[in-house]
Amino acid sequence: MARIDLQAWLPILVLAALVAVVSLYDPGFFTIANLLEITANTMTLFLMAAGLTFVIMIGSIDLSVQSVASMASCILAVFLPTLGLAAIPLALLGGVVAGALGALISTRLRIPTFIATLAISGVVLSAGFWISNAQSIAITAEARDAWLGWVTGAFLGVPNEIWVGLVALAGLSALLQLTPFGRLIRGVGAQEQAVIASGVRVERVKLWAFVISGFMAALAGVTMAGRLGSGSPTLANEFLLPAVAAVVVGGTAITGGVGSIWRTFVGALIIQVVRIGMTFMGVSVFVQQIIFGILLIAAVAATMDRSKILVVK
Amino acid sequence: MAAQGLAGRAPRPASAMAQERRRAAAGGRLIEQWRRWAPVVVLIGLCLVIGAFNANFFSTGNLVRLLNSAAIPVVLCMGATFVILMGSIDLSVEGVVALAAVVASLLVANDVTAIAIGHLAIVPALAVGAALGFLNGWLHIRLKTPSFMTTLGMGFVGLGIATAILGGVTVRISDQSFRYLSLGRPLGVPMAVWVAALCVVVALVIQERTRFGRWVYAIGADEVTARQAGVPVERTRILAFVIAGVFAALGGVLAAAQFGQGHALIANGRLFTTIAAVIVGGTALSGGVGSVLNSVIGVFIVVVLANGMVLMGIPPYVQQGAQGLLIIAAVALALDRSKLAVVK
Amino acid sequence: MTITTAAGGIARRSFLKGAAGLGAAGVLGAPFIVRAQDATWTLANSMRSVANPYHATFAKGGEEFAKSIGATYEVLVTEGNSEKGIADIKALLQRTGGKLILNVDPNDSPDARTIVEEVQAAGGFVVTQWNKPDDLHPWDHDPNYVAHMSFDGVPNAEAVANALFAAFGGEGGVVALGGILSNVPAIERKLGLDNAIAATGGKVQLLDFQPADWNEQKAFDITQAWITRFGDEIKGVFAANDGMGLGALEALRQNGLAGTVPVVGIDGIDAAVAAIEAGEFAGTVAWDPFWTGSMGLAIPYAHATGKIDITKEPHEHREFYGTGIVVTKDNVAEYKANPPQTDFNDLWGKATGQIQYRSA
Amino acid sequence: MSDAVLEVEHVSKAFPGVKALDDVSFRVNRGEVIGLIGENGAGKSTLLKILNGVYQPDAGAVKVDGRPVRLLSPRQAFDSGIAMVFQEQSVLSTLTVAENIFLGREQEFLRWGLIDKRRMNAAAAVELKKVHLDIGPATPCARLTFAERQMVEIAKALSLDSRIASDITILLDEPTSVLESREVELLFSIIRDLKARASIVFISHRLEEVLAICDRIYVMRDGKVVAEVPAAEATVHALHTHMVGRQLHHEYYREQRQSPPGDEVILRADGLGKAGAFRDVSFELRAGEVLGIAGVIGSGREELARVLAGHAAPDAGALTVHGRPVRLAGASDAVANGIGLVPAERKVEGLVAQFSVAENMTLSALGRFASRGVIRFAAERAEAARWVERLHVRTPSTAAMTGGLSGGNQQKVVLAKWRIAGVEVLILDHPTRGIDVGAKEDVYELVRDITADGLAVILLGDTLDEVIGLSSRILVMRDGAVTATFDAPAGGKPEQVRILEHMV
Repeated sequence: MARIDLQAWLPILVLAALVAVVSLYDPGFFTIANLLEITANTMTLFLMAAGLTFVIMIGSIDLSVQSVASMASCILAVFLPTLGLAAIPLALLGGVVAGALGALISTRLRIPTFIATLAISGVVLSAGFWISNAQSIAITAEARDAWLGWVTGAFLGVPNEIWVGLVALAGLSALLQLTPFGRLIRGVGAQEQAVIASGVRVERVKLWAFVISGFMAALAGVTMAGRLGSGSPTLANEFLLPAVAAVVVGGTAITGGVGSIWRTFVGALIIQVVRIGMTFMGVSVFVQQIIFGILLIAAVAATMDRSKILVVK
Repeated sequence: MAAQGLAGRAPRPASAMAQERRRAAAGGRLIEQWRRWAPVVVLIGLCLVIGAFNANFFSTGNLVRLLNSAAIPVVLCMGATFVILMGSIDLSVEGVVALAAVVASLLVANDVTAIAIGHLAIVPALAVGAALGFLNGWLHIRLKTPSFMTTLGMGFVGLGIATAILGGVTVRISDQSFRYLSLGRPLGVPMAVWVAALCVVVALVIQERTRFGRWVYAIGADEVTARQAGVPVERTRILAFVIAGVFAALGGVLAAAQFGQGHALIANGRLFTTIAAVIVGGTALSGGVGSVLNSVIGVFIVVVLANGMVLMGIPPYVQQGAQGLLIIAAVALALDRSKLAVVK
Repeated sequence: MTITTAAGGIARRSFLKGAAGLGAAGVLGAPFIVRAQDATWTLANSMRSVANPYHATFAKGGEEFAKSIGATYEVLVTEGNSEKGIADIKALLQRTGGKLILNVDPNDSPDARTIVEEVQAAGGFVVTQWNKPDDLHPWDHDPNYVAHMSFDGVPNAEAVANALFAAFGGEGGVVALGGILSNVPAIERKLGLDNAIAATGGKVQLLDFQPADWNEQKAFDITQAWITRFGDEIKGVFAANDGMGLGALEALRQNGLAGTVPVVGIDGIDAAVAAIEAGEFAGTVAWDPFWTGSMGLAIPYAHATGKIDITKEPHEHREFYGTGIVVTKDNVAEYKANPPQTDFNDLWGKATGQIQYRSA
Repeated sequence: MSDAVLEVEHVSKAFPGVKALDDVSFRVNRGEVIGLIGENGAGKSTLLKILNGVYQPDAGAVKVDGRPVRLLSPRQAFDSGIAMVFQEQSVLSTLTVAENIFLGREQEFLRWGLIDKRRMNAAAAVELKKVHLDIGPATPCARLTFAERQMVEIAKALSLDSRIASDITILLDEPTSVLESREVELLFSIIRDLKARASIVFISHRLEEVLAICDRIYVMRDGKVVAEVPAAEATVHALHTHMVGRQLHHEYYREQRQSPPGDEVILRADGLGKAGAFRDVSFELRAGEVLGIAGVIGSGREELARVLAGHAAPDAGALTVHGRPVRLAGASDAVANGIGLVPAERKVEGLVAQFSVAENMTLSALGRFASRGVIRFAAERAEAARWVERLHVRTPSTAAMTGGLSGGNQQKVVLAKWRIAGVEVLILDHPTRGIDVGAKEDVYELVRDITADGLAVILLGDTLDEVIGLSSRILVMRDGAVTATFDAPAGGKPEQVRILEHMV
């Protein structure tokens, strides 16, 4: 396969360096318990970013993932008492519908996805408020243990969230590496006209990319609701930009074509280690945002594959 | 086999192809004409609907209030338009506005620092905007990183510095002459509206009458042709981000004057409304098409909608959805789709 | 500049030690890092962000108490993201090996349950502020869940609403700005307003209610629209917090109504108190965040050092309301003259009764 | 001092595998209109790119007014007095006429940093008068017709007149290809009265127009200047013979392997038409047949190819595949009906540079290489290996990145893609463009293999010689209409000259 050059390993090196820096400062950071803890905390961000990876890999963007996650948490919380386990697929269906809507508006009305998904996020936010009647809805402890154990519990000493994340990582990576759909995602991102000219229905590929993005955003919302024990129309606030950052910092090009799910897994961990690391290192609260901004630009500059991009807009 | 001499033949008859092409071009111009006016039509339509629901939408008082609510977004959109015209995007607007507001409020008479240099404070605030803008452009060019990510990072840096300078305290401005920038009402129209109008004029002059302005359109239309004609593409790109930074900083100064205080969250939520306004106004995200005037129309569409929804008593949580649907409708009408081979 | 050098750069101790790397910040920003003499316990306050005055004073209260006992003190911010808030707390528990006394204002009420469970598991002590699920009680998680401090949004909102009605003679229409619809304080304060309006027996009507999501820019724009819609029917403006109240006030000022149409807010930030003095605000409710910031650490510290045994304290010492001081133009001078003092040892001095639960 | 305004002396330029220019010299004197003609691939476009500063010569020099000049960018060429009027317009539609004329040269009109639009428009009006274009200098170029935009570009060239010391040479590249005869007359009258101000190099396929306007004509072939003919003595026929040189031997085009067309009609077109491009095109395409389409730019053959490949919709006429009428709404419909396009721009529409050879080859038949949703990589590798071997694709492995291969090998990957997809009709749009001479013969060999396997081919040849050599039947198109049809059986190939008569 393609020769492994530094470019491919960079995200992992960056993550290792960051963990080393924080651990140097505070050895307590580098314990199995803590590393598991941090990984578990990262999973909701990873689930949302994993879905977003497909969309960014075809050179598009999905700004509705944050509202979709919040809406999914509301659907779950509202229908869990009545429908029980069926509330989960219902919440995921909500994400699928939102994703499909974003894709159809973009392909049919030929509107850039930035604007189409920005508009959809408004519509989905309204839906979230309507479903939850504008308040956060608690999920009773029994309901949580009965149907959300796969989120809240642990297995073999590892928090279930990590298992959910690993399953998603494996599943989506297989989808990307092993299936025709995955290959077409890479193709559309690298050279869309050539894929169209080869007789492929590109609209369908884009539709599925956004459906996966919606599905994963909803899964992130359900996981979040499981962790916090409630759903709310603003549960996933401040999740959109970190999710996009996780994808790009992992090395997936914002302009499409290059990327993978494991890169996003590492990217999400990098974002989390940077944010939590700064708390660990007692970096003053006032400086954290400055460092986060600088590291974001540096990480993008480092992981970008410039060979392909002629004009960087 | 003697070939009959061709030289003697009369030039070819008027070919049908060229005539058909001419007719098609004329038809194209009609649609092109209509598309340019689509945003205005949407705005007028919106006003009529709201006016029908609530007559005093058209009262002079309300028109002045609409102008007042639109003042700061218009200033922010002037800068954002130049960047989008070149096919790039500036996500750092919230960071720059916050930092400029904080810097301005710390330098006029306030309750935190002893400094009080009055209106002079505007200059360092704009300088801060220019500096962040320059960093946006310079890093984007030097590191060849997409403007989406570069400006996103710079936005966080701006917010961070604003929070760091204040250490959580909110600066209350006591210099009433500085606050005249927002409270003053020459000829019955709030000062902020005059400032915004001045910004539109300045932006128009920049767009129409300066080399930079024409080069922005050239780069947005076809960067390769522009470069071959000798247009300094890198310098123009960086200057566009600097100008966007200065306008955003002026927006920050106006916000500080409006609320009589400066703090890091003053620009919360302005980013997506600014970009949505520029796009709804008819400026294409891919660059080359649109103008600062389109963006002014875009701002009024967004502001009138928000104002109208309150006037019509639309339930609170439906408003977000209504704004989303309007954005789709306005952009679908205004976008010139013929030449977009691939919509990303 | 590759990422690794940037990360390496951070390791330089000097850069970290300074609370803020920036010279300017050093001058103005209070460095929130207080190094420990009493190394056993780490004290920490967690809140939404340090960029708003209410939370800044809350953080300051905690810092002053930590200084008074020479304990390590740190500040955590959620930036509005529940996940980040919880992750930071877990990280701190990990770092301090459970020796953590936490005073937390959860980003959203569901977060409180997860935080309490984490602290209890690590053996630390936690006091929650404002937001928590109704079925979560300190006495069910003895001794780690020390107490829940809140302010009864309903009666305080009712009181300040009445101050508003009094300011315009008790007759006419009012408009109301709400916080983020799904936040507990927002729901409580709306309920308080509704009760006050009901109590006037129809003399006062609610013209319109719109959420402005605690954001003064939204408050400004909505108030402008109201002035168009209702014009002089508006006799008063009720805002669920001072930030939005000030936004509304500026909108009134643009239309020459500042001072004639009274405004009320909640939180008691300096700007609101100043507006009351200027006669433009009819009232606010001062929560004294300095008190909650320090008491939320003092009580669990007292238990941790054995001065008290929290498990034996009555329920009204485990879930209690703080005193919201309704500040109006009558008592504003007196309030400013002697701002609420906080005696770190008088643990429950300002507690006013146990928290009651109403069906929301 | 010789009054040579522009001289090219012993210029050579080579690209990997092909010698584009071989010791080319020519002169343009003041006030002269020089014709430059030659078949596609004769080196004309490379020469223009050197004069326009896009390429630099490997040897020899370009002189303006006798002084050698180094041209490193189009802007430097322009400032030295060499102005290019492109085939595909470099006028920016978002700017006005005046702004296009003075793009990048606005300093002259600055007053306190602002552009004095009045003065700029006035200056532009002066130039527009020179080309008799009665259009306001402030008109946005989006509203101009092709001919009007061309006049703006010429006006832009003339604007150098009073602004630089050296004389101006205007290079017109295929200026009349999309003009109406009335517009051609207008262009010629303008060129005639420009003689006082500038010298002109007129590059065109339309030989009778070259004869009508030029003073002297250079003929290029295979990267060399083969003849310099004063227009007065020249005839179209004489020019044709210079252009054509010896007919390449039959072996080059594998003529002996040209199979007679089968009897089953695969693809039929009846009265196909598209506004502004072509109309009333009808033909039948049989298995094993190569239908060549001859025509120059503006003949409509490129647009026809795109319609047949489903990339564009026709306005009139019908297409039938195996007797069934079909409507091609997109490339996917065409491929479904067994029609594949080998595009002129391989890197844009042909293949995905980042994909491996195997991934590109199976792109159009991905369904067949997956079972239960998972790609059968072994089967894919095997199929790719088979075609790499069969088409002699020089690649380190089927896993190698396609972007790294040479032009010829990339073309073979595209052909393999369509063979694997099992198409019955292959549209070859300039299949040998940008391919070195050696690899061209491989492509010709492949065309023979394809037809031998029973596929039908529609060929838009790069050169007329190639069309004649490969095709079994030739449609000649000019200005959107089919002007003639020639049978071209092996051994009975038509003369190039007879086709040229209907083509230009």
